Amino acid sequence: MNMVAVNHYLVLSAMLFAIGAAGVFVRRNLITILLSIEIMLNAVNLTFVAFGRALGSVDGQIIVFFVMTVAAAEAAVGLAIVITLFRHKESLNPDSFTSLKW
Amino acid sequence: MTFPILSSLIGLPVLGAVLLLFVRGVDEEQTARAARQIALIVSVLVFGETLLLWSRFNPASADFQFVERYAWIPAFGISYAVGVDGISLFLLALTGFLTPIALLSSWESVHTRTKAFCIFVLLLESAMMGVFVSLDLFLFYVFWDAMLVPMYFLIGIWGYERRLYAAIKFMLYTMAGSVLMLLAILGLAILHYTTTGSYSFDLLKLYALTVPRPMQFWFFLAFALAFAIKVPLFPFHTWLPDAHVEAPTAGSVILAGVLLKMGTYGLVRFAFPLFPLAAEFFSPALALLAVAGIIYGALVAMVQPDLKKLVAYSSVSHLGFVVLGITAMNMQGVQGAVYQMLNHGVSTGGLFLIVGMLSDRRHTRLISEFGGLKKVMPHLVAAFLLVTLSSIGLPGLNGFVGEFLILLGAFRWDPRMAAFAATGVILSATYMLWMFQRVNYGTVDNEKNSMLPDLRPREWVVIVPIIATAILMGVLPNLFLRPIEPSVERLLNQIHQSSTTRILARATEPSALRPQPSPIHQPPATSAVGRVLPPSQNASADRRGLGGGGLDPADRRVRKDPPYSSSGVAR
Amino acid sequence: MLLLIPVLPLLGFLINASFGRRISKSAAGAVACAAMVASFAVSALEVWQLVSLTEESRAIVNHAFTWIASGDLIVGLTLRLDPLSAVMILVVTGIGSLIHLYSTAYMHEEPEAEYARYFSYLNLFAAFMLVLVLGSNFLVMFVGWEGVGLCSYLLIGFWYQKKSASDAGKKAFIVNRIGDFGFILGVLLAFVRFGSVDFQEIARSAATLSPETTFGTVSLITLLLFVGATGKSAQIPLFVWLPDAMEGPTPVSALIHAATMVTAGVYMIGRNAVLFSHAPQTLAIVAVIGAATALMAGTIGLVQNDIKRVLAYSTVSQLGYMFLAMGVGAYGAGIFHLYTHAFFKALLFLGSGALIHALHGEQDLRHMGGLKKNLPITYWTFLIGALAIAGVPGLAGFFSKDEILSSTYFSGHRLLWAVGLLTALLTAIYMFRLVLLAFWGPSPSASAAQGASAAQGASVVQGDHVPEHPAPEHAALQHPAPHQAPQHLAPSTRLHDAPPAMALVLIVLAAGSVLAGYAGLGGRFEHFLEPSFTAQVIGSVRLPPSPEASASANASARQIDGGTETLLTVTASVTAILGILIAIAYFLKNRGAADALAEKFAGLHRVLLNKYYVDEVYEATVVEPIHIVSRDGLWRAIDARVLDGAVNGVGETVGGLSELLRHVQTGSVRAYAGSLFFGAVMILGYYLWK
Amino acid sequence: MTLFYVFAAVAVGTSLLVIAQRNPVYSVLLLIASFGALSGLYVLLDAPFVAVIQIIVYAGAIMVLFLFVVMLLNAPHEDTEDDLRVHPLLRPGPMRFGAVLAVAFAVELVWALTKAGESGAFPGGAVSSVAAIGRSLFTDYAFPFEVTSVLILVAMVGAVVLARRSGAGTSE
Amino acid sequence: MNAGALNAVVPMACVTAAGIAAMLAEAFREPGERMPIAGLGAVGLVGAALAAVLLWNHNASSFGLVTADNFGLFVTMILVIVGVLSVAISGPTVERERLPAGEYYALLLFALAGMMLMATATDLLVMFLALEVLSLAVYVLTGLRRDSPVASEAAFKYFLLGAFSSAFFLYGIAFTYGVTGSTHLDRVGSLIAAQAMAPTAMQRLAAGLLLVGFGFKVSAVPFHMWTPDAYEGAPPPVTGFMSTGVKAAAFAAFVRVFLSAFEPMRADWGAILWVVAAATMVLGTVVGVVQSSVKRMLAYSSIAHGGYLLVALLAANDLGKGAVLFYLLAYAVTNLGAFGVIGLLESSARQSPATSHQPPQNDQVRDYAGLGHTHPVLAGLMTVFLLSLGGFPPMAGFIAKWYVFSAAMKAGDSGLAIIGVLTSVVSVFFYLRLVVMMYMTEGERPATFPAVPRIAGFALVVSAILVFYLGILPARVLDWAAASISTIF
Repeated sequence: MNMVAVNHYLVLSAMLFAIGAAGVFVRRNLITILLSIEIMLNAVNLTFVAFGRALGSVDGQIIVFFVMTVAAAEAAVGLAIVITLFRHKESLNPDSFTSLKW
Repeated sequence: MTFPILSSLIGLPVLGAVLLLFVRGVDEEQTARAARQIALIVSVLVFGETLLLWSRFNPASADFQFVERYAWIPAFGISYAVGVDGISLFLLALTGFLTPIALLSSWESVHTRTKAFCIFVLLLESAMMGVFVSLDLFLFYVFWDAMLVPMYFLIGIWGYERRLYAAIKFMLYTMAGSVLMLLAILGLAILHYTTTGSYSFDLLKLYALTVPRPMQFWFFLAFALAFAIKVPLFPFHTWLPDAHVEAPTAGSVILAGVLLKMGTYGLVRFAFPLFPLAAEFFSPALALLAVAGIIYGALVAMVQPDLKKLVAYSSVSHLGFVVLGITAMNMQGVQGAVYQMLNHGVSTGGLFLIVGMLSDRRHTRLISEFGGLKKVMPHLVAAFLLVTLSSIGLPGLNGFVGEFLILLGAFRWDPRMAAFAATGVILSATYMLWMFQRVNYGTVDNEKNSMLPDLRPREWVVIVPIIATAILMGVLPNLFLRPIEPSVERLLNQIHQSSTTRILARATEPSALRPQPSPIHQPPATSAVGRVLPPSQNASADRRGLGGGGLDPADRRVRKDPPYSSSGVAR
Repeated sequence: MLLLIPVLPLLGFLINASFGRRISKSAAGAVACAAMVASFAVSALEVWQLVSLTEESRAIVNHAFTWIASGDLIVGLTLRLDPLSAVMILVVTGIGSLIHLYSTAYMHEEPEAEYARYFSYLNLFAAFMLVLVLGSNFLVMFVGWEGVGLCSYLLIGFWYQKKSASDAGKKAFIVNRIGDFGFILGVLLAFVRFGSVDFQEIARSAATLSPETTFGTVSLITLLLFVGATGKSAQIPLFVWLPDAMEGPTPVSALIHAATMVTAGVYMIGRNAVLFSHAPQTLAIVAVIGAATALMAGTIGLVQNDIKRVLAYSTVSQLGYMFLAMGVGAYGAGIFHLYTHAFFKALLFLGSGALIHALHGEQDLRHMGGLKKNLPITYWTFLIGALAIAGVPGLAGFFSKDEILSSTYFSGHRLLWAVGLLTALLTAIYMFRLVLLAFWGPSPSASAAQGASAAQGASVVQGDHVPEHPAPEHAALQHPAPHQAPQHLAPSTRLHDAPPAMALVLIVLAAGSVLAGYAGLGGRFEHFLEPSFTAQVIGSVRLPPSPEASASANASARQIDGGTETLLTVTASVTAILGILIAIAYFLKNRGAADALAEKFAGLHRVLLNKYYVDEVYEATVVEPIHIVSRDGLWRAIDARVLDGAVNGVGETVGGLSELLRHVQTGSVRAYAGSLFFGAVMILGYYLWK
Repeated sequence: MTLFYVFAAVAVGTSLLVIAQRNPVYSVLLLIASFGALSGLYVLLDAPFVAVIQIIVYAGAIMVLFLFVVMLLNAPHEDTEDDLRVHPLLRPGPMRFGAVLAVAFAVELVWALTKAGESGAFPGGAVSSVAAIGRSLFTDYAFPFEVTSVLILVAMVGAVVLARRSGAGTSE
Repeated sequence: MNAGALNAVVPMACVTAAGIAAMLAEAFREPGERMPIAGLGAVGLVGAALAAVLLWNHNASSFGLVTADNFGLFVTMILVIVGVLSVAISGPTVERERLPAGEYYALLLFALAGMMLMATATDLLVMFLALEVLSLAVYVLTGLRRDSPVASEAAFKYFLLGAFSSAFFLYGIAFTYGVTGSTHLDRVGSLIAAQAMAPTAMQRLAAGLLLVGFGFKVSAVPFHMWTPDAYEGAPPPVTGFMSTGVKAAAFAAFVRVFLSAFEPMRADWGAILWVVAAATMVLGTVVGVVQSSVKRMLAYSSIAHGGYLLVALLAANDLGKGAVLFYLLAYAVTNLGAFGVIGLLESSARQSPATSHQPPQNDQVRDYAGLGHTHPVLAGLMTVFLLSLGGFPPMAGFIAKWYVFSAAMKAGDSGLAIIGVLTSVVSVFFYLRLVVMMYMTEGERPATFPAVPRIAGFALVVSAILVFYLGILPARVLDWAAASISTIF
């Protein structure tokens, strides 16, 4: 019934992963960068599910469940850090935080 | 269980240093005084122990004596193995001898952080002792590296103006050389593992190892680099003038007197016997560098305006002799080299002491600042003269015996090397006497020099032992040479046997075994290319001190095997 | 017992060196003299013993202890007395004692500490010299060899506050070291070749060889040894130090730089006669160098104005004679001349010392004259010395010179003989120029002030005869007004002849200069020495001397042709007398002629006055270049720039790289992520490409 | 089949728009759309449970959190005037470099994945019942499940500690 | 499931429990009441240590996901030491910076639990979760000085890059799962071994992406760039903690994954790691040379030390694995000591807005001038730690480096060994710069350093003693290290 091969899903997830990775670079907004990382995690989730389906096991789906937990935790901590950061400089531009260098 | 005398040589200074940590007087001054006295007592005790060691040393035996061996890191075959043979015996005594003198020499000139100073000197002594008694390569390396730290502090804290530069240069330069040696040591241990199934850093076991030829070359280079920097062999010497000049007197004395010997000692103890084939291959190049160093050091010393620098460059020149003797790899060469190590320790140590006395008085080391000192300080100048003469190798004083033996050894190997090296005899007289003249003769032109005090009692105590030793070693060299000889003999046997057997094993054509008379005035080629693979016994026979070049073969009588080539101590 | 001979002076040295400052001058002098005299006594005793031995076993060996033993090199501190060293120790201790005695008076104006120092050095010298001649092997000899060099250095630079003196001392030492360079190499080669450094063993080994027809190992050994001899005995090309050595006190010049130390080279060749006999090529070189040195030094001596320098060049010249003798194989003749020369040259130097002493430091001949009346003892003894050295028949120099010349002639080196003869002529001329200028003619006291200023002027122009300042002058140096020296020449100053100690010595030496030559009558001297020039006895078995060696050794003894022999003797005598006459003609009768001659050959005169510019040439070709290359080339360029630059360069490179790389760390988190991502892309790229 | 492409196109398109947006609010909303498309894909992959929690947890909870923070911070639009002050390496050039890297990365992955010629088709029996997942989660994966509790605890503590108002969090 | 099945997780359970207890203690604390919260942590850590000792040689396994083999237990012990020392040296900083003590210690303990889990996990998923636990905790610890913009920036950078790299790591797990159908290292290993001859592209992707993830955690070049910034911004005890603890956990997992599961593919990743290791050593030391901030300098030094560990890992022989363990231990003791000294010296960094861009005081190398006079003991301890880091005998650092280079030599990789020894010479330069400052330079101003609290001082002395112990009598520890690797590889 489903004629789409695993590879298609994998390619799709690869593209999503790359888009997420690119997002870290092209945007100068901390929130968007965090979102990009969420895209990357989702791309990985897709891979897991696709592999799980291909392997005929539930492990893939369960791993996705854990990944989502991790993503949530990361988001929580990340956003908290963004908030503290914002309090110091009223800016969400990552490039305005460069006092640590060299 | 007998008293572990060698361990106590290492341990006693450390104990002294630890004791010093807890010395605390009412005020700075009292602390300093107590620290000095304790350190002096400890170092004198250590010296006494070295003398005891000497008296109990069996001079007829070639083997390591007073050996102590405890497993340290058994999984890697690392043991705490110490022992002493004729080669190291006197280096220990020298270390023990110079340390109290160095301490005394700084009795008044070091007035800041005296306690720390004493601690570092004692730690340094311990490490130096360790280097000379180690029979385990790992242990050796530990002491070798550990010794850098106290020396670094001695230069860096109590040195002169550019002390930081000098200290760091000393440290990094020496380290850079020695780390590669560490790798070579590791390589040896691993080779031992692959051939026997167990790791070992034990020198005697590694001696017995057959190291493949290419490996020998790399390992030898690594060892030789480390030692060449330490010696220092031209052109690796540039750390030395800086370190010498900037170090406090005690530092210079120990640096020149003992530390430099570690390089040459390393060559004799490790680099050559461990890698005989490579040693054979590289020794002409080393000798060339040594000879270059003899001449170069002397020439550069000649034009130095700074007394300490002059002495430092003279060290380059003198140590060149030592290396030359070692590369000759025959009895006189090596024995002379060992002897010259001691001489240099005494003479150059003495020179640094004298220079230290002058700079303590005048706070300058520039030759041009002095002049006419003989009028002002006749005793000091007399001492200066004797030390100078000892340094330039006047017969009857210590320097001559070593230099002559080295030249003889080198001459038997390659007369041309000896001829060039002998020019050092001329040059050393030139620069030393010129310096001596400018400092001590003439009229007192500089007002500041006119009221300088002559030798103080403490300085008498410092300089008299040096001079007495110089004379003793010049008049009764056999006292020292006799215990050295069996060990050198064993060493030479080891090197030549292993290289000869391997050469024989490799040489398949019978022609290679036929001894070929060397043509008159045509010594065996000494260029690296020419001596790549000495194909015949002839070449190795030459190395055994049978007199290579310049001789017609008619007179077989004197070319019969010298005693040390026929029967050796079975290992 | 033999050991006592050098040890006694050594004891003297130790006493004076340790306590010299605390004892009186007379005590110090007494100690030194006593040590020497005792040594002389022991020497005499030992020699007496030696002579009483049979001719075959005439050697006394005293092995003290094994000095150096390393493998097959075993060197004992062994002293050996044989005829050759017997002659030498007698000369050294005998003349040495006399000069010690002389010095007690000569150096009397020195302060106590300096006085003791002087005598301690002198004693030390004697000790080393005795070690040199008694040493039975090269190394022990070398101890003495270098030791006397050291003492020479110390004594030349005795007045260390004077730069010229300390310069001269240093120069002497360094030039000697150049010779030692050859000497050591020679010893090394000898050891490698013969397996020993012992003279006897080497001689025995060498005796079995046939002389080298081509330049072989033995030739090389001997040549290298000879290089050492040229240094010690001031031969071409290493003679330059000896004239400068006159900076030392005059007795030192007499002892070290005339009678004993400088002859060490000759002695060394004599000691190794067997070896040298096997190297005819080297012998030829020795002879040529000797003759050339003799001639050259004679020509220079002709025009020098400093009395001590004339004597110094004369010494060089006479040493050349000795080498000529050695070179033609007439070892006995050479040693004979050494022995006679010791007397008359010591006499001449001490005489000149008395002269200088009397004149309070004046050494310039041009400011002397007419002194024979004021200084009769000095004059007469000096005259005897001059006659002796000139080779006037009946005096010591005649016998030995005649031996040398005839040996040279008979050895077939006719040209060398001619040169020798010419040198003899020159010797007579310059010696009598000296005598005449100093003791005859008008006294310059009337124009002393002018003379002083002229001396200054001359020194500026010629730079070679700066008035030297021996003892009295030196004493003045230590007082506030050092530069008033010329005033001592004021006419009011009383001239007084040598004090008794000095006079006595002069007289003894004068007697010696007359009589010493008779020891050689009938070849007795050579015959006595002969065993030393052949491979020696071991026990009672005597190796046959190699025919060539004995042939050359006996060359002079054998009466090849009695007529020719006589003719040669006559020629030599005539030459000596001719020389004296020429000197009288030019320097007594017609001084203007001499000056005119100098004018006429102004160029030559200048060259001679400046000693062929040898010092200048050495300075320009060796000393300066080495100095410049060392300072600007090796030290400042190679050491500081290249080698140290490379070392520091490594550090700087690391530092620079560090500075460069740290700026990659921009602080921007996106750049950091970029780095991470880049790493990921590269890793995957590598993986997939692979 | 078609659905796959539709969902895929939506996912890629919205994701691209997420990173193309200057306004973070739009980005968040677009990302929710993207997650919806993913959820559809999960359904296609016989993973309805994941599809549901994707909507509930991800889109519903996490994204709302984001939105909340955006609102809280009154997130400004990306400011461009900062560009002038920053280091040359941070100018658009490096940004493009990042994009290029991303493209390269995608190309590498896609090349590797397509080259790997593994069986394209999915095997038959899909195990996707919630019961199976639940059973597995609380037996085989019980321990990881417990670990996540610590994880969440840490995140909670961390978020609280960090985001607390200044001065309130001191030990006093 | 019997009770024994839980054995393997007991150490981390102890630590977690301690963390929770610390949190609760803080929550129920009356304002102003002093409470030994750090002591609670210490108790938990001691419990973990006891558990580890009891589990030694038992090879206990829980859930099939966590295996308390000797390897893991050795790392656990290292982590316990790291934990104890970190707790001990944290006191002054926590007090001075007025950090929330309960949360601070709780997070520290949670991070430790995560690290222990990471070291003992035999399943990639668990490993990932553990990684996240420790990472999140450390991110927060880094940014705990909320009023310091520098700390927030550091936390943010660390977090962002960490999350970014986690994605790569996770993606790697995904491919591993896809290739092998499991996240269990055993099964992954056996499947990869079956295809070792011709690894598929996906296998390679998996290995490569995992390398990126680990590379980040061990701060290998070019994944290192967060390190200096995060280390500089974090409070010194935290820096010490993460430079040692995180590194230990990450390397343990790294070794476990790459030397067991992915071992068959070593030919592939070996070459990559070679370059990475070389670059890491070189860059870490070279850039360290010009640093003027002490913490930053030690951060670069930490990068370099990561490089040496990579060398050991790359050698992949018995020596290499043992070397990793020993090195981690030696480095942990030494570096924590150094950061302890720094923490004691760093004066309050509370800044007014005007000075908010200034780095913390007493962090510059020149601030240490004259320390040898004013605080001889602290300076002496610091010297010991620095010399150990530089690899001088007879200190732990020397033995550690020696072990690493033996491994490399045994593996025939003299190239890396040469780079390693040469860079360690260069590194000596910058360690010595600090020594020069302390002893050979006079301070411009009278250095005012706070007094040393007893516990922290004691911890430093203990560290120094350990440094010497490991340097002089390493045999026993070396044997343990060797024994612990033999159980799993």
